Parts: sequence; structure tokens; C-alpha cells
Amino acid sequence: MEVIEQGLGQLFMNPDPDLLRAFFQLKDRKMVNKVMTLKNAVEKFVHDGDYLAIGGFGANRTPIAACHEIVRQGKKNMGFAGHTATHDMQILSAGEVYNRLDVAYVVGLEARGLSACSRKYLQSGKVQTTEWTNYALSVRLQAAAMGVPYLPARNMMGTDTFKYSAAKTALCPYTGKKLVLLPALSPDVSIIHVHESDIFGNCRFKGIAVADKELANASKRLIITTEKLISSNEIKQDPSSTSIPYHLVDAVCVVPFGGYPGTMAGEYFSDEEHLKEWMTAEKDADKFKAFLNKNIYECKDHEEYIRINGGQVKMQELRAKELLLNKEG
Amino acid sequence: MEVIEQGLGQLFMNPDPDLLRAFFQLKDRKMVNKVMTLKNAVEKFVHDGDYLAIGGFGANRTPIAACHEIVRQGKKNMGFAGHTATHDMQILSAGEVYNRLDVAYVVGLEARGLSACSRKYLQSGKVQTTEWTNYALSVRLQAAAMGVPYLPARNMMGTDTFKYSAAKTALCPYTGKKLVLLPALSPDVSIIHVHESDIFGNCRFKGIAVADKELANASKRLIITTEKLISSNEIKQDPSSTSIPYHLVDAVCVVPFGGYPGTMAGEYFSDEEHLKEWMTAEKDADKFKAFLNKNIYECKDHEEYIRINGGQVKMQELRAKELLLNKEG
Amino acid sequence: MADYNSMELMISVAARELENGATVGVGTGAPCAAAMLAQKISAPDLVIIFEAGGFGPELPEMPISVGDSRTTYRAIKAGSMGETMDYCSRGFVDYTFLGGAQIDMYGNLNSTVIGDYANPKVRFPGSGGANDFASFCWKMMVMTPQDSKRFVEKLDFLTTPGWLQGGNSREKSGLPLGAGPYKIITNMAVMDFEPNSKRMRIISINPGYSLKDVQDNCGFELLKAEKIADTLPPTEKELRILREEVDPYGYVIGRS
Amino acid sequence: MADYNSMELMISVAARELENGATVGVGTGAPCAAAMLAQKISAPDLVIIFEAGGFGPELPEMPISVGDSRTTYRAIKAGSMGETMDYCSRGFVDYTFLGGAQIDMYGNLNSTVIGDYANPKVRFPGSGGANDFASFCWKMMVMTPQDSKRFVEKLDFLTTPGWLQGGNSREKSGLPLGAGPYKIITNMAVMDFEPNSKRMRIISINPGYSLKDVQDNCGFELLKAEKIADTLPPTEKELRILREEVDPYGYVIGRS
Repeated sequence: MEVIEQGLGQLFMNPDPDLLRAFFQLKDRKMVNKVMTLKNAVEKFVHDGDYLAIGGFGANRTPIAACHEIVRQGKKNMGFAGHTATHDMQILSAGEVYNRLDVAYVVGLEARGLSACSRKYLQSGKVQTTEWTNYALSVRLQAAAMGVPYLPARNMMGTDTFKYSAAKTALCPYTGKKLVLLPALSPDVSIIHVHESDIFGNCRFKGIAVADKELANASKRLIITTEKLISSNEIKQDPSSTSIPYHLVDAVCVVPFGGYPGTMAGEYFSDEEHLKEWMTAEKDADKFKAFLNKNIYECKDHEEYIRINGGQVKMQELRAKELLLNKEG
Repeated sequence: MEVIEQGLGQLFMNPDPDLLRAFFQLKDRKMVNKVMTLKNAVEKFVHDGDYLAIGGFGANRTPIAACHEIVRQGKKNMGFAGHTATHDMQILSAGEVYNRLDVAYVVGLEARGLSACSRKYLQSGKVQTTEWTNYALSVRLQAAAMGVPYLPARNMMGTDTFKYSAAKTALCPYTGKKLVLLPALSPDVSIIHVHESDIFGNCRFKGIAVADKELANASKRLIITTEKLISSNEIKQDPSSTSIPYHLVDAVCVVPFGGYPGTMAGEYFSDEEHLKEWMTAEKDADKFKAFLNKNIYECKDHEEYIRINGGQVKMQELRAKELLLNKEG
Repeated sequence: MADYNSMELMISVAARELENGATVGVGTGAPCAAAMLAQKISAPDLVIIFEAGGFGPELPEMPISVGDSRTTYRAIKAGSMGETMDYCSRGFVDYTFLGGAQIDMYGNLNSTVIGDYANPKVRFPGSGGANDFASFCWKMMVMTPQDSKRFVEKLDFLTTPGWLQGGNSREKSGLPLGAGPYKIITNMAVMDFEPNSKRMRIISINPGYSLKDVQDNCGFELLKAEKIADTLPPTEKELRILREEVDPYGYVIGRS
Repeated sequence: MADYNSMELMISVAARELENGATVGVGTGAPCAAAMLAQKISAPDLVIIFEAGGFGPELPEMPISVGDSRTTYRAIKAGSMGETMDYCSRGFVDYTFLGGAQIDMYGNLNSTVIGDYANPKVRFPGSGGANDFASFCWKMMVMTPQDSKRFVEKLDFLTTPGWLQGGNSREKSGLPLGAGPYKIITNMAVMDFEPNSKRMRIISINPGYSLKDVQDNCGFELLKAEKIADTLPPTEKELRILREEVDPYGYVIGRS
């Protein structure tokens, strides 16, 4: 297979499916209770130097509590999939957790503007970056999920996004058309936030799936944070609705409002005031240090984080906003 | 891209995604009432010579009523995706509807044995065959759904299944490993049976998905047969549950028990007696002719077919069997 | 004639491009406002698509993220990013609106860096789904304020494909055939692309601006259509619906 | 000692291979019976997988199709064929049971045609999911009656990969590394594959049969393990559970 062009970027993960197969062959498939604290799960399954991916989209159904815990535990030198990354990346940048970054969408918080902290970290020279697109990262995860070293696509070609990627182009042997070949991406560890899970890790989320099914399938280790536990019986009564089956999961952490200050479909809307506080604090080094101390480093856990940012009253306001209750008169 | 090996089989459909794009660019996307009789839908959207694919798995959630109607209308010279094909293929073989066949699973009815009729037709020399596997056809549909000319996989290699396929092998430019490249398959027309649909074609099925999402996405034209209609409002209240969105759909045909004598998950189990009647009748040319006349050619529609094979009493028996009501004491 | 600002003008002009029954892939902000406005005026069956998975919602208000719950409110489907982009890739999506820090004469966009890639002056978000939408959707449009810093001779980084180097270069790149930039809508004018060279071309000028204004605020030479029209300003109806129904809090149009 | 037939023996022997916590891809009939028996005796956490999408059901009775509702009864997930096979492809599935009209000394299987491909004497179903399972699952097993017409020197058609031409030929074929045929269980004996040549090798002989019987009913020369064991017959418990709980109507074991 003749490669026509090749991106200049570094490929951070080996796309060889036989390595992934060898790992999964030994992964325990017994249906055992995997419930543990988020602190324990991060200690056990997130290691310095690992390649990390975070589920959800931007600040929607994103395991924010887990991002805080990673920063709190001072994880370093990680690779990171900057796939629709917004507030999650802002937190991980504040902790300087990663030094290798696959870029699809980074430093921005969509309509909310750009994160001074993420931008500063990316401009510091401490982070090696390789460029992709949102779809490209989704397809790369899908390749790993399918147990193949790459999948072809028709985006990226002709651009600097390709030039600074680690992708290759080659001609299709059926049509003679040029295609971009996207190498499989199997993160060492991923974290996905869901609406409900049983103690074994059979779980369900609602609303958009983003690339979380691909991510769950592609990842070597997977931590689930869940709004609540449900019985295994409930899963078995409606197997068409299972989003992620238990055997992919290493840890189940019960974290109510675990996506706060982001949105959780059908449960709570994002806390725009608190996100603005982040964006403002970032602009001043001293203020930001104090802000991080208060909200992460000196904060025991997510429950405390929520308490100091408005507690249950705020959560109920965000629920009302999510459910558009104001429109009901 | 250097091809290492190439199957001897014929590729029945052009895998060029730009042809598919040109078709979909012009496909009407307006949300209009698509409800029509199955007779009208088959007249309008199934043409002699078209390449046809049938949803479901074997005799599970399979649009049997539509297969009868295709035979009744005497469609000929079709291509057919013999993808987990069992009773559907038995019916289409009885009508000698197709003359080109992509084989994954054919002539058998799983644990029920082999169909004399399908086997005789395949051994007649009237049908050109190309070999694949169930997963290979699923991946070929997925390639068309993704708008790419092929997807790589790691099955088929080293076998005669590959040798008599129309697949190619080539080395992966990332790992140097040999991969099989499976060409996209976009059927001209497909038929999928579902549990419920609105009048626009937004529909839901339950239980296993088999390859029906891939098939719906890959197909140029799509006929939905549905157990019942539901309101569009019901679809919109739970968009996470939509199996197939309306814009892929050309016709919605309301056919209660449309999967009979096969199984419809949660609704009715297969009619094993009637399937045995088929298998027995096939063995004698005269008997089979009479059987087909009675059950297809002289049968007005699926309602009549059901009436002459046990009617509502039988349907309620099959419902009880599906729901394992005997186990409830 | 009604009083209006340039954002209201651009959104109104953009909305008119979206015919009934079409599909459009949008982000937050002005693109979403344009799609919502089109639905309420002339294209009730316009299908709005969000890259994160929202398909055909009845938007109750402007989403703040392309993945927030508004994007699946009474939607046809809440799917995945892969499903949505596959849908674009196989040719189902007619329009998309994109933007960037820089745009060149072929409609290529930069949303990655200002300065050198390895040592950037300013790091921007990168492609996100922009490169994907621009590669796959048939007609790509841009709404943007116009000035010479943004409309540049040479991009610092080509994030998202327009007509690449013009002529048939896009066709030869491997990108799907027949798709590409369609209209560029600025505060001053509306541009399309000359069919052979694929260079940006002025086709209408907005009220209050001259041809010279348009060229003076562009870092490359603009072609001119044989007949240059006057852009029709927003109608009373467009402004009323935009202000009262689409963006009552003025998030995008800057009024409230 | 209990009275039993050869199907009951094969299923019991097969079930013993399936350890607790393992995953197994099965079809209808004997493979499914073996998996159900294993669950009820020694491997309660054995995960049964069906190619059509059923994952980890609590089978209430023998399914008649690998896609019928029994395959998702109280299951972990009712998914798609793609999901299931992807799961196999990336190395999550330990065992599979397959069969065919012919098998050769390397464990390759034919389920496509007898006679010439273009002009077959008998047309069989083809691969179905067999080639996929055999390509992806770590250890492929076969339960089959043994005779010289079935155990052949040369297959009429190689549908499903065993060790291909033996030696390292499978490794070089492009198929995933480390997977391949593991045990062949017949009415007469149990065979494995000699690690270097990858040729079929007798490792134990079933009650009532001799080494000569086994070789006489095989169309190629079988290797012999250094120590050939006696296959343990079905226990009372195995037979009771098989007859009363797994297959009470005798669909597979031929008793009722």
C-alpha cells in the first residue's frame, strides 16, 4: 500500500490491533462489584504517562468530578485526546496534567469564548500537539473498537490540518480515489459520565451519544462516573437500552451532579455563572491560584465543590433551567 | 495502494461514494406523509434488476410480507444481499426473483435445516454468486453508510471464502499487517420491518439491531413495514430511541404481523409448524406449486395469508410463546 | 426602513439562502440563529443538524453548546457524532456555516493558530467539526465581519478546506466531488466564487457600503460579478422574529 | 455408570472446556447446549454471545435461531451484529464452537459447497458468521460426529480458517495473531493441534472406542499425543442438568 502523503505530527499511540487484542484477552470479564470512590478509581486506573480520553461533548455529560480528581492527585505527563474538549481540558490544563495532545477542538468553550489557561499552557512550549478533527478522532476510536489499525475517510485532505496530523493518504484500490487513512486510537484510560449504572458497570446514558460508545469500546481501562446506581435487574429488563456493557468497565463511581458545572441531559443545565467565574479567574495568575485552591486542591470531593458553589439550591435552579420549567408558565 | 490478492468473484455494486453522494444530494428530505400500501410501495420502489437487501436476521424481524409481495408482483433479475438470509431467501428463491447473489448465509434456516427450494435454485446455474461472511456484509454496508469506498477488516483472509469474494487484500501502511479491504455496498432498495413508525418514517425497533442501522443508512431507497403507526409526537418525546430517522425512508407500510411466520421480538414467536410446512412442500414440485399458489400468488395480501394459516387464534398462541407465558404457570 | 445592526443583516441574508426541506449543519451563535430564522419565515421543514448528534430539533431557544440539551429538544433523533458526520459524508447535508480567524480568496479558513505552528502567537481551537463539515456538506457558507486582518492573502494555517488553491485543486485533493464554499456574507457585502478560478467574487453590496469599502477591507483582490446587486436589508418581519423569537436575550444579535 | 448417547458426551466434554468468566460465541444447537451446561455446572459467569447481537442472556430455553428473542432474554445488551463482531475482532472473545460438512487436519472447515464451486453438487449455507468467529475468537472448537467423509485430506472449499496450511501459515495470512483451532470433540475422541505443525492430534479417546477406530474414521493421518487419556464420560450431574434443564425437549440431544 503506497502512501502518497504523510502528516508531520507525532502518532502518540500504537495502532496495532494485535497489541490491543493481547490486552483484552487478559482483561477480567467476571461480573463483579466495581463500585469504588472516585479517589480510589483514579489512584488505581489513571497513571502518570498514560494516554487519557474524556467522554461527553464539551461541557455536556462530561465527567468533571473526575477531571478535578486527576488534577487533585497531581497526575502528570499524560497524553490527552482533545476531542471536543472544553471545560474538561481547561481543568486538565490548570493542572498541567498532559504534555501530548491530539487536537480536534481545544482551548475554546464554544460560545463562551476561549480559556486563557488552556491557551497559555498550549503556547508555553510544554505540550506537543498533533492536529485532527472531531470526526477524525471519532473514527480513530471506531477503528480501535473494530480491531483494525486504521479506517479510511474523506476529510482533512488538502489542508494544514492534515499536514500537522499523523495521518497518511493512499489511493483506494476500488475507485482510484485518494483517501485519508486514520490510525486507530486506543486510550490507556477513559472516563465517561452516565445517567445510571449497575454495580457491575452496565450503564445507560440519554440524549446524544457523541463518540462515547466508540470510546468505551476502544479504551483499555474505563472509569464510569454515574449520577446514580440502578439494579442489575433493571438493565436486564431492557437490554436494548444498555449504552455500555459491564465487561468494558473497570470502576463504577457514584457521583451525583458529576457533570456539574456542565450540562447533563434531562437532569441539569450548565452553570454559566460559575463557568464565567473560571474564565475570569484564569486571566490573573494569583486569582486563579486561589480559585483552584478553593475549588479543586483544597476541596475534598465533588460534593464539597457543589456545596461551595451554591449547593442544592443551585442544583435545583439548574434542573429547572434544563427542563425549561420557565416556559411552563 | 498495492493490491496483494484479489477475489475472483464479481462485485455487483459500484462502491464509489461520489455516486452515492450524488444520489443522496437529490433525495427529497421533506417531512411528508409516506404511508402507502405495501403493494404500492413495492410497485413504486422495487424495480426489476435492482439490487435488494432485506433487514432483520434470518426469520427474526424480517419483512416477510414484503418478500411475498415482491414474488407476487413477479420482480425479476434482481441482485440480492444474502446476509443472514433464511426464510426471506426461501421466498425470493421460490419466485426466482434474483440472479446475482452476495452470499454470507444462504439456503439454510439455521437449526431448522436447509431449504430444498433455495438450494435447487442456487444449483440451477441461474444465479451468479460471490462469497462473503455475515460480518463482511455488515461492514460493507457500514462503508457505504460512512461514505467511503471500503473498510478494512481482519476476517476472510487465507480462505476460499476470500478467493471467491470480490474483496482485495493490501498491507496496512501503519503496521505492515495484511488486511482485507471490504468494498462499500449500497443497495438500490431495502426493506426493514419495525415495531413502530410515524407517518414520516421515523421508526423504532426493539431487541437486536442486526445490521439494520447500517442498512438503512447505506440504501438508496428504503421501504419500512411496521407493526403499527405511532404519533410523531411520541418520536419527538424520546429522540434517543429513534432507530431510523425519516429522511432515509421512502415508504411506510402498516403491516401487522408483517414478520410472520418469523419472530418479532416482544410481539410474537416464529410459527415453526408453518415453516415446517414450507420445508416439506418444497420437496415436491407439484405440492410446492400448489402451496405457493395458496400462500402467495392467490393470496391478496398478508392479512389473508395470516387468516388462512390460523388467523388471530394462531397469532395469540405465538404471542404467548414469545412472552414465555407458559413459564408463568 | 427599519434600524438594524450588521449581525442582524448577516443573519437575515444567510437565512434567505436556506430553502425549505434542506438540511444544514450548524454551530452555535449566528449560524444557528440564521437556521432558526429561516425555519420561522420560509423553511419550516429545514432540518438543523448538530455535529455532536442532535438531529432535527425544534429549538426552544438558542443552544449555548452544539451538544447541549436544546439541540435534541423534540428532535427526530439524538444520535452520535459518528452518525451525524457519516450522514454528511454520504451527501445528505446541503449547507453548513463556518467561520475562522482568517479566510483567503478561495474560502479556506484558519481556526488553528496565528503565527508559526510550532511556536504560535495565538493558539485557537483547531478544526473541531469545521474541517469535517466543509469537506462533506455541499455548500459551505461563512458569516463574518470583514476587515483586512481577517480576509488575508495567505492563511497562517489552512484548517478547513475552501476551494484550496482554486481551479480544480479541490477536485484533485481527494475531498468529495462537487462540494465547496458557496457564499461569504459579511457586514459589507455578499461574495460567491467564480466558477473556474474559484476566487472570491462580490455579488452584492450591503446598504451603506461602497465597492471601494469592500475592497479596502479585504487583504486580497476580490473579483466582481458582471452585475453587482444591492443586498436587500432585513425586512420588518425578519427583524421582529429575530429579535422576539430567535434571540430575545440578544446573545448573538447584541440587543435585548 | 450412566447410559448416555454420543451427543450428550460431546456436549459434556465441551462444557468442561469453558471456564468461569470466559466469553463464548455460539450458534444454535450443541454449542449453545454446551455453554448452557457449563453455566449451570461450573461457569455461572460464562458470557454467551450470539453473532446477531445478543450479549450475555440468561437463556430461558434453547434458542431456535441465533437472532430469536431467547438470545436477549434478561441479557446484558441487545446490540448489533457489528458491535458483537467488533467485540470479537478486538480480542474479547475466548471461545467459539463451529462446524461444517468437512474438516481437514489443520481444523479448516467447509460449509460452502461439495463439488466444484461454479457447479456444485451440493450448495451449503456458506460462512455465515463462522469465518468471522474463527478469525477473531481466541480458541475455536468443533463438536462433530467423526467419519472419513467429514474428516478429509482436502476440503472441497475452505470456508472457515483453521490453522490454514499448518506451521506458521495462519500467522502469515493476515488473520489476528494467536487465535486458531483449539479442540475437536467427536463421538470417538478429543483432538488438539500439535503446536509446531498445527496438525490434528489425538489427546483422549472416548469410552467404547479404540485408537484404531478413531484413525479408521478419519480421512487423514492423525498425530498422537505422548500420553493419550481416556475421555471422562458424562457425570450423573451433567446428564441430569442437560436432560432436565438445558434441553428438556431433546431438540439437540435427541431424547425427550
